[in-house]
Amino acid sequence: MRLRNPFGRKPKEFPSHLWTQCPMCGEMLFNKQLERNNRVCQKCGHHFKLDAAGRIELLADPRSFSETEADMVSSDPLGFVDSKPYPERIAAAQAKSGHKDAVLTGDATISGIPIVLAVMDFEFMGGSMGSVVGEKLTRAAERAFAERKPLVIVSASGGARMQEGTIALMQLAKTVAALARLDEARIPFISVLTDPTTGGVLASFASLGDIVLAEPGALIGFSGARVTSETIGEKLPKGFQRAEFLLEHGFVDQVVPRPQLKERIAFFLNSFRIAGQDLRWSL
Amino acid sequence: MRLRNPFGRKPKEFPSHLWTQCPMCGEMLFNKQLERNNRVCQKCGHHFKLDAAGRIELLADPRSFSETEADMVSSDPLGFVDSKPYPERIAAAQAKSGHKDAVLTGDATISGIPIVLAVMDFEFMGGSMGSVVGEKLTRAAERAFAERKPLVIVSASGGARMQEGTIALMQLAKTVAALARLDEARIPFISVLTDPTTGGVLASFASLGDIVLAEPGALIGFSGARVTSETIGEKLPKGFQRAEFLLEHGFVDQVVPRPQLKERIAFFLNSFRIAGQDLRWSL
Amino acid sequence: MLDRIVGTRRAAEGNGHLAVEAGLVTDATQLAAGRPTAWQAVQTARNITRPHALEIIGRVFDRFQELHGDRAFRDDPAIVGGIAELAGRPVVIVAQQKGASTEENIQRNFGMPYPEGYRKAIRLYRLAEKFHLPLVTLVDTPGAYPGPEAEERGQAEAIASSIQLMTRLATPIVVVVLGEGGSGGALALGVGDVVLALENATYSVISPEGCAAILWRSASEAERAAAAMKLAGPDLLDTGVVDALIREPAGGAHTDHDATAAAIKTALVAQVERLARVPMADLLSLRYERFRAFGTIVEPSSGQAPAPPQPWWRRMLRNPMRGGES
Amino acid sequence: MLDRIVGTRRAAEGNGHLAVEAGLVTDATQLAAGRPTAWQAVQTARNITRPHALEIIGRVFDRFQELHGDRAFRDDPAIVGGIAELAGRPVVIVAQQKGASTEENIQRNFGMPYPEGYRKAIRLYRLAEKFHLPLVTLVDTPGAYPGPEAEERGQAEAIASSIQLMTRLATPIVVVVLGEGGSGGALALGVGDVVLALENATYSVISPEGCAAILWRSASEAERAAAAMKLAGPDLLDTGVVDALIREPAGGAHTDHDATAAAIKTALVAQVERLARVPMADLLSLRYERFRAFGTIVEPSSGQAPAPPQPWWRRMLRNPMRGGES
Ligand SMILES: [Zn+2]
Ligand SMILES: [Zn+2]
Repeated sequence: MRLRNPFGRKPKEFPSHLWTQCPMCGEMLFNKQLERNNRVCQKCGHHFKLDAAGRIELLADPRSFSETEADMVSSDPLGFVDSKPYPERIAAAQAKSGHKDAVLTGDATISGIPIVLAVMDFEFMGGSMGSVVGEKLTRAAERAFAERKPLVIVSASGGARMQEGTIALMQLAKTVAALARLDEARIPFISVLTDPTTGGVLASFASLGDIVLAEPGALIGFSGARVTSETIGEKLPKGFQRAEFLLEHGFVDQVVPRPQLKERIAFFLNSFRIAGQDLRWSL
Repeated sequence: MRLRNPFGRKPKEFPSHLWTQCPMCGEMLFNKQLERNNRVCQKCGHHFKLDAAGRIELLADPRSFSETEADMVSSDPLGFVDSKPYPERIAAAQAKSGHKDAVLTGDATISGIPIVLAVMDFEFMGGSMGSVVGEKLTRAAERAFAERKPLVIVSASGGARMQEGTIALMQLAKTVAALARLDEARIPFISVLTDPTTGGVLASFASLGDIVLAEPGALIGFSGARVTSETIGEKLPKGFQRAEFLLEHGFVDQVVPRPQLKERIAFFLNSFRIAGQDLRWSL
Repeated sequence: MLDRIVGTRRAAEGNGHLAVEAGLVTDATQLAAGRPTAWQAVQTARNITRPHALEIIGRVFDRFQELHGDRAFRDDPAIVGGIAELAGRPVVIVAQQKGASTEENIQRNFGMPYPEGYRKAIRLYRLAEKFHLPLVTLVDTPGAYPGPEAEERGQAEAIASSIQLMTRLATPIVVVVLGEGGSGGALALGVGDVVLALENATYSVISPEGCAAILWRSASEAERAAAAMKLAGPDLLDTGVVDALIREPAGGAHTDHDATAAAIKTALVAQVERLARVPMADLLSLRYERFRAFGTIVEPSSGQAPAPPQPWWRRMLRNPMRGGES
Repeated sequence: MLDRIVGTRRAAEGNGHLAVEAGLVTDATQLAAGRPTAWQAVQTARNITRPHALEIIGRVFDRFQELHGDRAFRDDPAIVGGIAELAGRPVVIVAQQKGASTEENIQRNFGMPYPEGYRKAIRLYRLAEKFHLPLVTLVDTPGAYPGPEAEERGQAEAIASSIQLMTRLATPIVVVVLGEGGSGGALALGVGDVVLALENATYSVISPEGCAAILWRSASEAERAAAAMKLAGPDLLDTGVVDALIREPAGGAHTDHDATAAAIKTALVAQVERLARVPMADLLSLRYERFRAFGTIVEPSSGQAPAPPQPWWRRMLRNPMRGGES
């Protein structure tokens, strides 16, 4: 369930205080400029991963984001130990990312439209979904339901968190059940798939958007490409499990470059909102 | 829209007063025995076409069928003339078949269950659907809706009737609209596909059964095989557009040999009926 | 049926959103004399320079955002769809897309959808219903693709399901036949509250060539078949298959895409505006009756055709805001 | 959660359809000492001679009629479904089907469904809902097929949609894990009002081999991974992933298919009978809460986990006929 690089092409990011090399075109990019450009390569358009804070800055109106469940943390239901105990892994990830777990949720506005926003962070244990991610997303959906506000979830995940075993698997049903209520209430849910969105996250809430958008080049798939490759014992086709591949196969509404993402989401939300105001139609 | 024999294999039926040769196995079959066997070859199981009267005898409980709209006939909306005028074609088909058009509808019971039954007859202008077929099927569905009785339609058709032009095409929407009401009211509709069911009939009501059954070897498809073959300019795969092909591709619930068809339909209707009686569930 | 749906000839009593004001033709006698033959209409409807769906969409709607995919197999380029604004009102659009060149025609499969195209349409219909967005469909196809892959993936099932969903979709639907209305493959986008067509569009149960091949045993009799099938605009008005025609520029729609689009826009704005004011239950009943009424039968025993639509609908549609009166 | 759903330990107050009477195990302490290790359970659950879905269906239900196809692409042999009678009551069955031989396993793709398998399941779920038929699902899969064709046809979308539909399907659902409950591919059949499992069944977020390969960087550590993931019956009871275990014959289900089926039948009859008496709105709320409750979190600011289920549901389920009292 954890992400693997599908083509054995290891991204050549050489983090320094000043420069980053683009893994696609090899360009050396000045970090400050890269950040200003929302971590999109100016030369080739390659989309670098964006952490949760950067994502919120990209999408939410300035100072509109108000985080909820900020201090929720996972316990260790199984007493799970591999090369180190699960609680140590969590502590390390918290220290590294500055967040308590792999998703931030809260209220925000997008171009003035009040929404519930959830953004995942791949830096936190590969964006894996355990109890905390499941609970926060479920509460986000339940709040959207209660307040009749659209829900926007930006996914970045290798899948379910193995260290929480079958409890992690159950988060698929838990989050989807909350979305099913949103769906019945006709409250919009927009799912944004970023690099990477795989495994249990794609096999649950991330696939169920009324509108599903993806960032260019994002790795998106059910199985890790390594598993798939072993299954067929051969090399996979070029572009396999990339955003554009999913577009062609009918699972993504649009592949949207990062600079246009916010206005695109706002357009869809506005379309749904304006129409929904005509009460005559809800017979 | 009219049926073509797909493999250029011309059925070698040599009608005489006494004998018929099976086109599959070549066996000479005594006509009376063939009729007693519901027109299924005793040797190889080949299903000969069955006319409307034979179909009713096969499915309806003895003397339970009461025909409705028996004298409805088509007018000639377009004044259509090809090698002969449309009214002359109808008159000839009426004389040949003993029916007014290509479908018989009525009330009946199947194993004691009251249903609305419609059976098409390929002998009448290739079972083509014009205004009369569309109107009778629509009324059948409307009666099933009004009386909350299951609907069973046995199809045998080359498609829409060209001689009625776009009016014939509109029968697809008309019949399907009536079925959509049945669907919303949760009244069962069982569709039986017999040799052949193609074109506009398959692209409308015949595909929409809650249960879709087909007779073995029946030709079932959207396009005449001739059209398809011309489109790709090559020979079609063996078994293309046969009932078993549709089963494999997911469009048919079961391929049911004719002797088991009645009890199979009764089983499904009973299952739906018994369950529907538990009123607690209709919240 | 025309009065009931478009409400034109009783313009004076109406609610102001009228066919005549919108430049629509609701009676074949309103058309110029010397109008084209059926076969000429077939040729015009198929003209490769005729404006196709995306060209019309770009001119009629604002801020079109295409939505892709059937969520199961493939994004079919022969059907396009998305959300856009029609004079400020968000709507869902689903359209068949032919190419303007051989290259684009190959990419678009000459406007012949695969089953996954119809399944994309179905998905977008549901989206329209869910969010109360009016649906506009643009029909322009020689027919659903008849190849073996289409059979394998259920062309007939996809068309039947699309028709079924449209018959009960709880949102207003306006259909415009832009060019060729080719059989069941067209009807899968063609079940609406109002069905309009460009003046030179055609709508037929089978292609003239196909009809000729079967009934005359010769594809070269296509011209005769076209005339016999009554597939051209004026015939479609007479039979009620379309409620009104949208006038094309003098030389045909291909001579002036902008003017064609402007006429379509005027018609769409008026119709969507009118339909959006009708209570949904009435709209669905009316849609049912619109298609229920097709057919020319004789019943010697009863001596009559099916009962005509109830009069309260007529009043309702002609003046939805005033309810039962008038 | 166990009490709430299965209502066993309060047998005396119940409505007579009780877990204990049905031979169910609802507490790991009820199991014999010296019970198998997690790895032994994995081996037993995978034993090729273990009874698979159709063998169970043939022994538990009467007059099973299989229904085929997803109505869009293909009939997937790795998922079987249909209508049958359970002690005289018609139900819909959907099950994953492994093979009992290499040959059958190749035909059944080793019980690993393609997306079209899940779409067949979805179709049958809808059929069950439409005609008020209780749904019984039988889970037995190493996981959804991970090959490239499955990716192309939307394995993730199919699983997500199947889960979504089950969460709100308006008919009672009983799930039985027969053998392997492999990840999301199992969960797509696994959202029910009651989730039962055979004693040696497993249910896990990833295969032990897969987990070992990722976390221990070696598939040979699968045994350790199996133990760490707590995927065996008693663990599943402890975590509430399953509500009760169905006892297997002494040597395991593969030693006596008849006895295994008999135990499953007893459990199913009792549970379906009980659930059929619960008002649908309550059933759906309860199903939501059942899955809503999974998760082990700490919130320093609020100092508590999510609110426990409301007590009226408990009363309701324990004695649906007497409503709010007890
Ligand atoms: Zn670059
Ligand atoms: Zn024979």
